[in-house]
Amino acid sequence: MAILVDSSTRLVVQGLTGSEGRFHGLRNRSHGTDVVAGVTPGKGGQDVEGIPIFDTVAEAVSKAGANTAMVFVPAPFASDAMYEAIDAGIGTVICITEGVPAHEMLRIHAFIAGRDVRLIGPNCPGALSPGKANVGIIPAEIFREGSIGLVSRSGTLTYQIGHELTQLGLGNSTIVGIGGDPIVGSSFIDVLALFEADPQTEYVVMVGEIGGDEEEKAAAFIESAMTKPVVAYIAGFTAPPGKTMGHAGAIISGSAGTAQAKKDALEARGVRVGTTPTETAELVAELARG
Amino acid sequence: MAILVDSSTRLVVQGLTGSEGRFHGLRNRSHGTDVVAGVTPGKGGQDVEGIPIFDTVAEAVSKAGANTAMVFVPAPFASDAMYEAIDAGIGTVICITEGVPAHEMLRIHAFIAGRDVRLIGPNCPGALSPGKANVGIIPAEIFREGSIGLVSRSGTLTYQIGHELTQLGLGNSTIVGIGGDPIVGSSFIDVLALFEADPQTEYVVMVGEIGGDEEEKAAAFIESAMTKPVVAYIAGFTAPPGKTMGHAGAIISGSAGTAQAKKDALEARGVRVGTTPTETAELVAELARG
Amino acid sequence: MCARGMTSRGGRLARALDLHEYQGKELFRRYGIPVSDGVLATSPAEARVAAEELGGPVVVKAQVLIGGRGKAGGIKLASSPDEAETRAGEILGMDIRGHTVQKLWIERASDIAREYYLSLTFDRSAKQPLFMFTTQGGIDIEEVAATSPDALVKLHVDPLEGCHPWHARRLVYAAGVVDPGEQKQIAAIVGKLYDAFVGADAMLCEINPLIVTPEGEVRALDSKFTVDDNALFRHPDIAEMRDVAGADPLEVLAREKGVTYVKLDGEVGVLGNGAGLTMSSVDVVTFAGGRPANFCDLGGGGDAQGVVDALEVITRDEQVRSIFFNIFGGITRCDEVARGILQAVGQMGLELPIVVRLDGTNADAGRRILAEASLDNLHPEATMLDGARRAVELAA
Amino acid sequence: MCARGMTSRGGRLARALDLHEYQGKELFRRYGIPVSDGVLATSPAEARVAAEELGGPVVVKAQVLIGGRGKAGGIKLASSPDEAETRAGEILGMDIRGHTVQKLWIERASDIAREYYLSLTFDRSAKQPLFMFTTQGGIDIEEVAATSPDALVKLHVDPLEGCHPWHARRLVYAAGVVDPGEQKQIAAIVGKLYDAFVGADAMLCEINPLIVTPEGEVRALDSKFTVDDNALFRHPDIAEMRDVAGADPLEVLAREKGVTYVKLDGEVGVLGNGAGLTMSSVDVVTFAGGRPANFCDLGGGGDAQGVVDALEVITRDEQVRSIFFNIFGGITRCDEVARGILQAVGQMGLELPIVVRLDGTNADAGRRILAEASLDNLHPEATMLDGARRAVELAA
Repeated sequence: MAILVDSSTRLVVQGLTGSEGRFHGLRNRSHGTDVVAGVTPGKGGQDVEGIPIFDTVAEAVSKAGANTAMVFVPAPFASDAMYEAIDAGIGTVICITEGVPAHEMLRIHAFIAGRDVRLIGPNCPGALSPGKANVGIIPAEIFREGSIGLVSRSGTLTYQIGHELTQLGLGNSTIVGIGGDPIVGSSFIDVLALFEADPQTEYVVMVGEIGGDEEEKAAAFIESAMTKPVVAYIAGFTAPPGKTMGHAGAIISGSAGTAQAKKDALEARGVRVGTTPTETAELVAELARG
Repeated sequence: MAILVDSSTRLVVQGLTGSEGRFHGLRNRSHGTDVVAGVTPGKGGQDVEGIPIFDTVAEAVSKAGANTAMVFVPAPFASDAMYEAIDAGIGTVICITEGVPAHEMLRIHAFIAGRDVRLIGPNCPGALSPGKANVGIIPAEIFREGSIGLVSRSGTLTYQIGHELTQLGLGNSTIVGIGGDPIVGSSFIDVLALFEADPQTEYVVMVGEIGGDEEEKAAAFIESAMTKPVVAYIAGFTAPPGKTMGHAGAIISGSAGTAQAKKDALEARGVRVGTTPTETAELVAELARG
Repeated sequence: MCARGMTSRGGRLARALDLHEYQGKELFRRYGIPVSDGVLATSPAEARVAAEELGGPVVVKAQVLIGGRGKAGGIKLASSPDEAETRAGEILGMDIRGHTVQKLWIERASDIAREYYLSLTFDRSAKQPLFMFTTQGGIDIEEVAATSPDALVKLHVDPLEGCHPWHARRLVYAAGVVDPGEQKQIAAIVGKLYDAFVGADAMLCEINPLIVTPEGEVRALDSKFTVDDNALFRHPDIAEMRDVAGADPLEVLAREKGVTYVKLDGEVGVLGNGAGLTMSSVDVVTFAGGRPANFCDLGGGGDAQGVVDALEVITRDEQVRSIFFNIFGGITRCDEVARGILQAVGQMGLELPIVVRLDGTNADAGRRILAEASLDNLHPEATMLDGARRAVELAA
Repeated sequence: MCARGMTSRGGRLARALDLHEYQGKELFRRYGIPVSDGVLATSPAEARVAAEELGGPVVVKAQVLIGGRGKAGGIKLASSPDEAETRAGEILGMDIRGHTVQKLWIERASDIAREYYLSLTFDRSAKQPLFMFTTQGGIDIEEVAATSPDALVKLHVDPLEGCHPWHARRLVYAAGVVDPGEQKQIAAIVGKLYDAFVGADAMLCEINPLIVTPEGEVRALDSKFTVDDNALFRHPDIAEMRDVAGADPLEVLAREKGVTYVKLDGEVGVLGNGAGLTMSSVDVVTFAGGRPANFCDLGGGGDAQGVVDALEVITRDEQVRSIFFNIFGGITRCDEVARGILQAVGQMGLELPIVVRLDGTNADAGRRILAEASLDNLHPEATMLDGARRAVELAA
């Protein structure tokens, strides 16, 4: 099973002919991902090492059966690419591009509400289901297949924790980087719900950071809606307190946004929280050992 | 039962202090409608013959328990009033105002998609469930309670047909004028589905007009999704053929838009169509007599 | 009668403002859509001056709100100011399917390598704007739709998402535009057409043909631009574009009086309240063997003065032999209508037979008022069907 | 360190451009929000000229990107140009919570009858803009939220619906503004604030206080305006407002070099790739008993030159006694990082101990490169935890 990406993923890479798109698209393919198409306007008819290029996502859907899109186009064009993928009927859109204006994401988020599409990112490392499919820039070689779902706002910190899990002989169902931008397509809660419903996933690790109140919301969700054990890690314990978004920000979230506040909120709901990546991996190992 | 408006309706009238709003609001109340509030910005605290006036719909909801809104404000302010009612959590919004720009209705229609709200109108006579509630400008005195659902794009033509039914001793569950503007909140199909689900309704009369292809779409819906018999009337049989919206219009709808084309489409799906209001009422009477 | 005018909007007829080619192009220009230079002329002399100003060959184009100008001889090339003057003289005053040519658009002639078609309109069913684009432009687009449906690319725009670059790409690639320069120019025009459509509250923006010159430049060679009447309150500049001179004088009078009126060809004047009921009244008069002289809708209000105004419009048509008043009161009060009828008959000295059917709000009072007046030419009837029949008899 | 700078955006730190009061007011003015007239001054003499130009009493306001200016004595009334010059002399150069005052905003003094609060910001959870409005303005709004939550009206705006007049009405009526003139002015300001928020890609637009003068005029007396860094590419004019002079010189250097750097107070320089990993590295150094000297994120790429630049920034801080390099290669290739370290050490003659932990993409190659160089001050470690501990030891 796994979530978001698996052996049924038929990937179209928007921006496959760019240098980064090409590098990671081919790397994803070499990890077993079924990369069925690339989209670059004006380059329809070409190919990238056998992967056909189309001018539009609609063509990639109708002619190559794409069901998942990875957006690798520059930030000023990324929201257009997301809309194009959504309107073409793509079910899972994963936007790697960083630097997408937040107001554009606000509108896209409102636009997809009620539509049958899942958006991951932007500014995220993507999703990897070891042994099945990798969509994004997560280095697949440091992960192994297993029963632990991993969801994170961070990129390299995710690799770090995955690596620590691997060192302890543990593997992952799916690793999902949701991105740390103010407005992202899917939140912790969205991904936790997917893990809860996924038969392969037995435990979940959630990797949060200071700022915002997504971890606090996730804590409430875990208590009310999850049966699977969750272990959390929060980065930024030693960051001095300060304002996140002026006074208004703190009032909105009703949270200090500090790592300690997040840890407290999670522990109050029965979620164990590691203070270092190493400790976090050990907590998971304890659970896994029973 | 009945649909849209009934004895559970708690109506707020947006624009109750205007002359038309007052006239029809009070008339609706005299027909038994539970008119719980009016909204006129700046007149909060006043009352109209005992009906409290609030500054905002949100107040009418929180303080008077309004669940249905009737919009009676001038056209340039009508879409704002509709958004206000929708955002305040009103479940049924009935916009009587005529002259609302079509582009505003396009946006509102897209906005309510997926939201739990039903919008009737604009530029419509409203909805009347005889003996229960009347929201709008339909003259309640010419209708009687019964088992016939009536849905129409027209105003006075609806009264004519309702009157003819009454003359034949037949009554109505609910009479709904959906409005004839290019973009309305609820289409024939939306209302037909409500009648299909309503236990009180045994037969349905649909009153259409030349132009567009809503009647043709309704015909397909009736065949595929309705068990209750439907009789239709189409106005405009003798209108000469012509363009509805330039060439583009005809291409879009794939329909000539003529009354005859609509009649043919309906009859092909087993719907009997009267050529005059009188004949239409007689067709219903035949059905009702078994 | 144009059936477009007969599409009801619930209470009243749907009205949209059709703009002349030159007016639509003015709006195109405002929104950055490339058009050819041109000058308006209302006389052969003006056409000559315009051609001199523009320099080089020009096209003299009749400005009428009806299709088929070209086939009817309303569009002609002129290679010199002399010739422009001559052609203008030929076209001015010409009758094109019932429309008299009163204005000409003198435009710099364009060399045409290719003709495309681009439009943006309301899809009433989908409740979304719809782009249509094909490289088979210049001809009747309904024919393209019928004979090569695959060549006509259709694409909806979610009004909340708005028009994005991908919409334009989808149109040009799906239609098979291959030249990158054309792709780029058309993509820009797609975005600007959407801006114009939304910005001007249009119901239809059509460019046919959208031409490509031998130099690869893309331009709108014609325009069909229709604006939502309901939104004119925020576009006073566009509202002023209404061509009153080119319209039927009775319809202009009706508009001034605030009455919705469409002239037909028969003898029975038909007056109702509400578009649907009036349309139905026209039908019933026809089914009763009569020929309706008009469609006249009092609208939602219908006070005494409105009735007087409507009767004034209807009776200006000398073909009218009888009048059928079909009123079902809702907002409209039948006593007011009755008073209006008496007032009009008194003021105008009307002798035409008037059949009156009143029902709904204050119907009894209305009937009483008419009965008390006991005028010879007033014929009350109890039902719509009987009223129509009687009016037909009286017109015979 | 400002924790705002420590909010990661996945790959890199969230950066938003905070504008000075005078810059925010310039944007307010552009969008039609009423503000008082004022002039920027950077010397007492300029302050005098400004006060003369403005006429009458003025307020001399320190322009620093930190709250609490008033309490710190950074805002003073001056009744004459003389006094303005004196006050300016007092305020310029003042240190307000770590920020040195380099600019003054000399503004015409306002009589104040009432002080309100109005803001529009991102609600990250709801993923919608959020208005907050209260008639209890002028003071710390967090206190209002804590002590009289009902007085603070909150209202989300659906970004696709946009801001409509009803939003403004809801705010003013729910907050209990009773004067119709105020209601009208505030309603207009609400709409314009939304325009400014969307138009300038703001993350926060705050007016505290929004004043009512004794004459009933409503004006923004202060501004807090924060713009999304990611959107600056389409606002070059706003991008130019960035106050480089007022910022930490190391952070300015880092920005020039394209490195994300936040100065801290300790001795262990911390350098990672990715904001989350770097933040975690700072934590681990602290838990290992050390004090981090900085947060420095190489970012997603991390080529050799980027490593050199980052080391240049870090080592400018003379408190630094050891450096912890914590790299988990993804896009970043560890061999490139290793090459960058060697290059920097060579170019800069670095003698500080550098602990290097490499994992992920090309980690073996990177470790080999470092081992072959066999420099005395390079200390490879296999894990993040061991690396942090070693760096702490070496700084002791």
